[in-house]
Amino acid sequence: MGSVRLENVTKRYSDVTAVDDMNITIEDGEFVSFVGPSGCGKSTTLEMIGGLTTQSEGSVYIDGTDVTDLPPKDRNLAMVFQNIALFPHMDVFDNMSYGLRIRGAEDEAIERRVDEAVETLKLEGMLDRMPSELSGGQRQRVAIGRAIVRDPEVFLMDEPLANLDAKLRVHMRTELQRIQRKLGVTAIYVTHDQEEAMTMSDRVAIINDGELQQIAPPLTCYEEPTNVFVAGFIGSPSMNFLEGTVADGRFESEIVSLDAPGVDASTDVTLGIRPEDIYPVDDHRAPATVGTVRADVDVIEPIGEKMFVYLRPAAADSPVEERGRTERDSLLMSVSPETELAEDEVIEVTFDQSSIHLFDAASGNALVHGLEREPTPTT
Amino acid sequence: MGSVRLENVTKRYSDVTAVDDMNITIEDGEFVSFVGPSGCGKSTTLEMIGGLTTQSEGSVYIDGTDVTDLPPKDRNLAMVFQNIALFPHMDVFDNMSYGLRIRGAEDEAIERRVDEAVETLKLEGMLDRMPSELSGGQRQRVAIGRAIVRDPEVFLMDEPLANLDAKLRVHMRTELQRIQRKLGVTAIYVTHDQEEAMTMSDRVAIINDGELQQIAPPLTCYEEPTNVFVAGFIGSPSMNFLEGTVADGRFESEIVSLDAPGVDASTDVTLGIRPEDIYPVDDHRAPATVGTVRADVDVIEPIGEKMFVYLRPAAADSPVEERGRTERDSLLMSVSPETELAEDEVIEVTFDQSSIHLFDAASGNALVHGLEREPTPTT
Amino acid sequence: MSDATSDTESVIDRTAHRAIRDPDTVYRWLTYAGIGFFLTVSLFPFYWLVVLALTPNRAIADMGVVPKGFNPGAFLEVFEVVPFHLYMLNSVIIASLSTIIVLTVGSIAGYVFGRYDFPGRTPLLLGILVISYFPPVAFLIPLFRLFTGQVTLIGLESPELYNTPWGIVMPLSAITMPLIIFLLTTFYRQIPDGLEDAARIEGSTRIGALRRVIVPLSAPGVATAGILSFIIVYNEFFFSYLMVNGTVEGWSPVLHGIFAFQGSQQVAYNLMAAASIIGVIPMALLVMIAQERIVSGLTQGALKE
Amino acid sequence: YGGGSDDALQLTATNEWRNNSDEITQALYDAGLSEDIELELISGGQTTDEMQNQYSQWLSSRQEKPDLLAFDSGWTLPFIVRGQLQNLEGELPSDVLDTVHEDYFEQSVNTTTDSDGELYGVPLYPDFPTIQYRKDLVEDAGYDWEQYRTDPLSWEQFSHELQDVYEQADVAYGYNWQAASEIQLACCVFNEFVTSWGGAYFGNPEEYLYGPIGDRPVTIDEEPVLQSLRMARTFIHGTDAPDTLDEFAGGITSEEAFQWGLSPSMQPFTDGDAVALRNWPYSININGADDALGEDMGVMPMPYGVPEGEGEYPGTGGSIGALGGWNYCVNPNTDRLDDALAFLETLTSPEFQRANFELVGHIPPNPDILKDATDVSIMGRYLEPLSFAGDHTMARPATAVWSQQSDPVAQEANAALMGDTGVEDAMSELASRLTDLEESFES
Amino acid sequence: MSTDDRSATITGDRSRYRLDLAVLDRIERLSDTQFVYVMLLPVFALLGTMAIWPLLYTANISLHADNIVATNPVGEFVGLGNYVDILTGQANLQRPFFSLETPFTSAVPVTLLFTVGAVAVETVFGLAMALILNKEFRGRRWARVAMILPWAVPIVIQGMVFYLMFQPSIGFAVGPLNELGLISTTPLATSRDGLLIAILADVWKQSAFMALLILAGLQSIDRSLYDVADVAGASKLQQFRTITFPLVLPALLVALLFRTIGALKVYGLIEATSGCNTVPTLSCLVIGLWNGNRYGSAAAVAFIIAAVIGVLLLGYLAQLRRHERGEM
Ligand SMILES: Nc1ncnc2c1ncn2[C@@H]1O[C@H](COP(=O)(O)OP(=O)(O)OP(=O)(O)O)[C@@H](O)[C@H]1O
Ligand SMILES: Nc1ncnc2c1ncn2[C@@H]1O[C@H](COP(=O)(O)OP(=O)(O)OP(=O)(O)O)[C@@H](O)[C@H]1O
Ligand SMILES: [Mg+2]
Ligand SMILES: [Mg+2]
Repeated sequence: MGSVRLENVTKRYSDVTAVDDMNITIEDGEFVSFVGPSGCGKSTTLEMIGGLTTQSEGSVYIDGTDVTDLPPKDRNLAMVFQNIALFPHMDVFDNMSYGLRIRGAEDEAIERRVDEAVETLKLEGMLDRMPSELSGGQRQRVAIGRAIVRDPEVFLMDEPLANLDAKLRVHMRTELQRIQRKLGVTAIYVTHDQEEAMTMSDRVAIINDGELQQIAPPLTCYEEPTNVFVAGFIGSPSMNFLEGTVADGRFESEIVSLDAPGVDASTDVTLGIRPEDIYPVDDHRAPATVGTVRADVDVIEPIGEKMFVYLRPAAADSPVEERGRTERDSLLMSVSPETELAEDEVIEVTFDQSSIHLFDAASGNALVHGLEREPTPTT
Repeated sequence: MGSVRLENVTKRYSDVTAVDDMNITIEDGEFVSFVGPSGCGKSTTLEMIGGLTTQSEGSVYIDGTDVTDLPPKDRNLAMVFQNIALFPHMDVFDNMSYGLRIRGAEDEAIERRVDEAVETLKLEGMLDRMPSELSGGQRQRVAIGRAIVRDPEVFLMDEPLANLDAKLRVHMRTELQRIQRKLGVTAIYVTHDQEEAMTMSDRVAIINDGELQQIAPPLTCYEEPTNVFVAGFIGSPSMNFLEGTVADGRFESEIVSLDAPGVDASTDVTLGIRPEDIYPVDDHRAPATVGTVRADVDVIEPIGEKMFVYLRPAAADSPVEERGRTERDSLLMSVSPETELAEDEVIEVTFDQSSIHLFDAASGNALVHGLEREPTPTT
Repeated sequence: MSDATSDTESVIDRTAHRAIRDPDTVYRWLTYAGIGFFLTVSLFPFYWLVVLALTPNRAIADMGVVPKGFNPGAFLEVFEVVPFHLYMLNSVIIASLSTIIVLTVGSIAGYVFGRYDFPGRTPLLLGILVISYFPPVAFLIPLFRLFTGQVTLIGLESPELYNTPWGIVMPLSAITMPLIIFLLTTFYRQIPDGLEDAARIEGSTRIGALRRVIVPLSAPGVATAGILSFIIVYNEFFFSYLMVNGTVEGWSPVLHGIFAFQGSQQVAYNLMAAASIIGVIPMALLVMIAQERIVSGLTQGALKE
Repeated sequence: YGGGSDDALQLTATNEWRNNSDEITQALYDAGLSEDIELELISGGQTTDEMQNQYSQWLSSRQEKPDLLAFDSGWTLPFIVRGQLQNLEGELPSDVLDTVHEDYFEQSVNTTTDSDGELYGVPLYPDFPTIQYRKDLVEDAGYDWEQYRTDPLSWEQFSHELQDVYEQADVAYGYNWQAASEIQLACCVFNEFVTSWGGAYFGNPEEYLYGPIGDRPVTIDEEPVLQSLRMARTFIHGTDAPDTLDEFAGGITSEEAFQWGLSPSMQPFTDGDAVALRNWPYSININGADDALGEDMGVMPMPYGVPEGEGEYPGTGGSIGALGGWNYCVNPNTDRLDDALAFLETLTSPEFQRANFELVGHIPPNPDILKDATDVSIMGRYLEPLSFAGDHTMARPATAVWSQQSDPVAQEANAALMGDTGVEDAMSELASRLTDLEESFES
Repeated sequence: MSTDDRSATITGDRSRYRLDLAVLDRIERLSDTQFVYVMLLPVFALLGTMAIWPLLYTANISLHADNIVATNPVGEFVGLGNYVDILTGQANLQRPFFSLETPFTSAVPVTLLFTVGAVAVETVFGLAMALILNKEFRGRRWARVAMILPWAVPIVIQGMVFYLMFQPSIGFAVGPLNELGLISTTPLATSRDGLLIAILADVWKQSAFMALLILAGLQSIDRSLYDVADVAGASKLQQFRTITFPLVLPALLVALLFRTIGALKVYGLIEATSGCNTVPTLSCLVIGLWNGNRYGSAAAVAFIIAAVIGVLLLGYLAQLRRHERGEM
């Protein structure tokens, strides 16, 4: 009943192309997250699905029908707006029940559904407050409430949890998922929080500059990003990238060289490795690794359950001190907080072989994810 | 020059006490984050420091002076508002340069500082857009820009990064810290994102229900929470709690019993253990552990670099199946994604001895953090 | 003596000092001064009306600022000489009808002009504005013929609206319309898009969103527009004068009632003044009620970006 | 909805009538109007201008109601010319027609007949000003103006005696009249000055008063006119100012007269604060009332500039009061013609005229009836001067173009009086403006 | 809102929903442009019959000669003759249309002086009043009523009040003001003073109109913007300049626009105080001609007034457009 399809959808503002030739098919009942950098076109895409903005080109299908000419009210969607957009002249109850009242629901049904939502959203006792008397997070929850009291075919949610604290967020995540499952509605969810995208979604759509980069289940995006952008965008802290070349099954860069069997490209490539896939060479927990980088420990940042280590790699041929520190040529390693390290110590680290990604440097597209385990032994 | 002190500050709205007898001293140049559940009074506290809301009781001191009667403009603060509040009739440049222009800065200086901020905020090319032509995240960045172009004594930031994606967030964090250090200003930062609070702050203030719970350096809050609330609030996913009693140096609960030497209470207590401090008994990476819980694997949630395992512990005396699943009596364990587990498998887990927290069940206050290593060997 | 001087000096000094240190005090005093000034200016002529009303007509000469004589009976005489209350009732009905029409039609137009950009928007808006350029008499001849059934449109004789409220209501609605449309256009323009979007997603039609969200949110504008059109119609001279025959039964408005005290040679100034004071009462009530709406329409800080 | 009950005869009425509608209606019935004819009195408008507009709307849109219209004698004629009124010849019984044509004040009847002398309306009452004065003050100063009740004195004598009285008395104002730039000045006050000095707006009034437009002389810049203005200026500015006459006494009229209409000029007199006042009969009723001046007020005809018969044109010179008044005309679209005619017939009855005089002070249009009305309170005291004044009136030149001409007349006369422009300049300017208007509306 | 109200709204709404379902649905499916034009239908219907058709009719009359003697006051077709006559000064008007020699007694200068004088003062007063009324103080409700009330006074009365005040034998105002040398002893008979009094009377009444419109504009400004400005260090004056003023400007411009138009058309007030002979505004000419049954000339002057207003407002509109564009 609620599949959503975008076909060649483009949205141009006078001088900006906010959404560029977007093609996405979302199955009925699926939960899809949109992620991407600020300003990449997530909200715009949502608005086009909702019928609030008319696409410049292309068509939107809901449940197989072209809805381009259908007004929002007939698309049977519920939406949580990024800017919250509570009706300032209505109290919380009226805000939440607006859609139901418009559709002429029975008083009793309205009361019941609002009560349910209030419980879910932990908004007890606020029903007769005006929006101006709420805290930021409370407003956002009311905005969510306005959407979930209804029984639409599609949920569109634009950063619905941006103002909530971790605990409430986790709670709301489960609740939203529960509601979505219970109602069996399709959900499109915009978030800047990857953890949210990862834990909640059936699939994640990564958008950049108005273009869809990848749409795939969360782990696939994490483990097999289609291109450098996705690889760098998904995962926090971000993947480390090393520029280099591949020739004769061997990857060579300024700071590391390693065997890359089975990679038949012989051009410039970018090697990607996530912080948690880098290990000190002596870490007994490390899996099969490859390559060695000698590096200077720059900054150590303990954040509770793990510890970030910023490394300044020494090029094979230049002393550590001489090299400037830029993003590209520093390495971030994530280790367990027990690891014993000191700032300015010089250590050697190595990469988890199965977690190395190689990308075509020119196009940015992925070449391989995980190097094959070859007879060549690791250092 | 920019210390901030709240003395017995209370704010009451007609029917709500938003802030309740708050006492905080923030040193000059310090970076303090306010965290706490939605609606706990963070924004209200900030507004009182800024002079936008008058406290019902108590005094606010900035730089040692009582500023209760001082209007905001004379407090020399910059503030990022949670509701963003851009001037709708000014373009981005005018919005950002507002404070400088008001204070009669030179055109040239204005240009320079705005340019700097634009670069920091990655807002290139948007200077002449109107707020209505920006995406949510872009608006938020402009709001930050409006604050950072100035050179105040105190920065007040209310969820300034709520709408930004992970990468930009990380970038902005570093930038905000850099700016704060460079200018040497005091910063008070409201966030719902613990990682942000943890990585950025010199100290974190945890607020609940208008009351200050703890103010301490991040790791202290994480490792030595003063009470159950802080313990549960800090850390994501949240700490597991088990209700039990301590008697004769032994902790007893429905699902586990373990030695707790050196704990001299003999009352009802709550045991707290973080998900990452629970290990399968056979994990070779585990540190010194204590106690064993037999549990059913309920749900496995892989999220990239780690994996959450929801466990349904079997009480020592009842079969797993019979027990309902509530928050309190389920356990969440966080393990590395390589751990081999299957849903519905029954496993045994054990707790990292040094990471067990005990709280007084009645008051919620912490009793001990980490059990002493006693001759009693672990299982 | 010199002591006193230095005293005053220091008082002035201190005041000046305080003023510089605490400009808020200055603003407050400025505000009070302003309130005083404007209240005096606004109310003095009303006081003068009271003075006139209380002075017996015969004694209205060389008037100072106090009544010459005390004749509160004028306020009753007003109703004895003519059925002034009925004229007022006519006026209120006519003004209410016009206000309803103007607000309904004008809201829709203001909404459309304020929130949509469409081909022809500017020319149309200008076209509507041009209507207000013309003195009322420019409309009078054709409208009079129309309302007296002398114009046939597509074979149908126009309805006789002369001596009915519609004879005044219709033209005045049209003439008030440009102002109201312009006013509401600016107000509707200021309402954030997001709210309308939210309402439409929730299932409102565009009209529904207009009625339930946009109109209430532009409450200050709409209330102002309402007051304006009501007062304009209530006070209008030309059509109110010429589209009815002056009888109470012929829906003549209060204007005719006031004129009843103005003979061709002798003017009952006292009764006119009394009638004016009485005639303004509905306005005062309206302003009071409507300005409440202005204030309550928006709880503070309501409009969020 | 609509204009009240359909079966009533609807007529516009003056305020005086509408304020006393029951009595007037009863008087009409008493005078023979069938009681089957129900009367509905409505307002035609408050100022005479407004009534004029209202009527032209009604009549040009062929409204059936009102059945009868009260017309200002000053602008009945244009409606007759445009054919918008019911011709009464052959409609009214001939004895009624005869009475009107023969017995009524002639000038009044002239305002409601066309160029062929056919009657289009029945005069309701004529209106002509007189001088009201403080008899007590005049006597205290040693004069007797009672003797001029039917034998007016000259402006010159009047000015000297009044100045004397004014100086001796403790009053703020001397002689009050209306010099504001309004129709009042054009139709009446200035007209009176001019005519009493033997001048005229358009040459011989007997010939040219009502046309032919464009085919008559404009004589407003002739010497008598200039003299009359100089005299009026002397009244206000005194003899030392330019364009004044030395043989007159000056400074007897306040400069305030420049913005005086009827009411403001009368107020001080009513309050006993002025020696004399030029005003219409309605004010006699007010000022002669016991709570005002009562018996202390005297009334005499307007003074003259040149003696009667010595004017430049026939009918000019001597004591002259401008003629105003109201006529009742029939809406030609009425479906109640017979009832309307019955009403008009009743208007001509002596009983009704007397009643009307008594009730609201409307002067009987039939001089005979006026003369017999001595028993009427207040007004009854002043019948002699009123009758005399009624016989010495000058109508305004109420042609179709008059409404265009009255503004320039008022403006230029006012300017000349105030001294903005010299008397001669003002009048030659006026003459050229009037000529232009005459020419552009030549019939 | 009580629960009762709430349920009433719902049921009411539901029945209406069904009734108008078809129409609303049709409307909802229109494209934006179509929708807009459908929505404008009622306005066009009303303005079409009540304003545009009459104007065309009158425009036609303006092309015909005056005819003051016939039953039909509209004479033969003369094309633009009436306009030419009026603009070249050949028409016989009550006062010259445009003459710089006698600025106080010729229509265009008098009207412009009145407009500029009155509107300028009204704008300043209106803004000040609105700012004051937007503040919180005890008795604000009553102050508002009091300040807005003058606008509710019928013009006849407004005229009467000022007429009587400046009538030396009646009111008190002339003596003192004359001694100060501000006005002559007979101000209502003097064109310059009459104009001044008319401006004064207009300011008294119409400042409230300005205030009301501006006040409504002030009320809809988002309060949190002031918080931002407060923190940014803006003084009250700066806040006014950078936030309040630009944000009420649209409302203020609308008020200014309509006051300007209103002032350019002033008639009743003049008639009720000094009279059209003393202060001959443009509308006085129209009414004078109309009263004289000179329909053709009256209509022509009316259209010339409209043209004058149009020309004067071009500048204003350019300003408005600039502002709007800035806002988009
Ligand atoms: N004007 C008001 N009237 C009544 N209650 C208010 C008002 N403003 C805030 N509150 C209440 O005060 C409490 C604290 O609000 P505050 O905005 O400080 O919360 P917060 O900590 O910033 O929350 P969040 O993270 O959701 O923004 C909330 O419960 C809120 O509902
Ligand atoms: N009305 C408009 N006029 C011009 N450009 C616009 C307009 N609305 C949006 N844009 C631009 O279109 C792009 C996409 O905007 P959109 O709101 O979809 O971003 P987003 O992905 O939701 O970003 P965020 O995460 O910051 O909310 C942005 O660069 C924005 O600046
Ligand atoms: Mg967005
Ligand atoms: Mg907050």
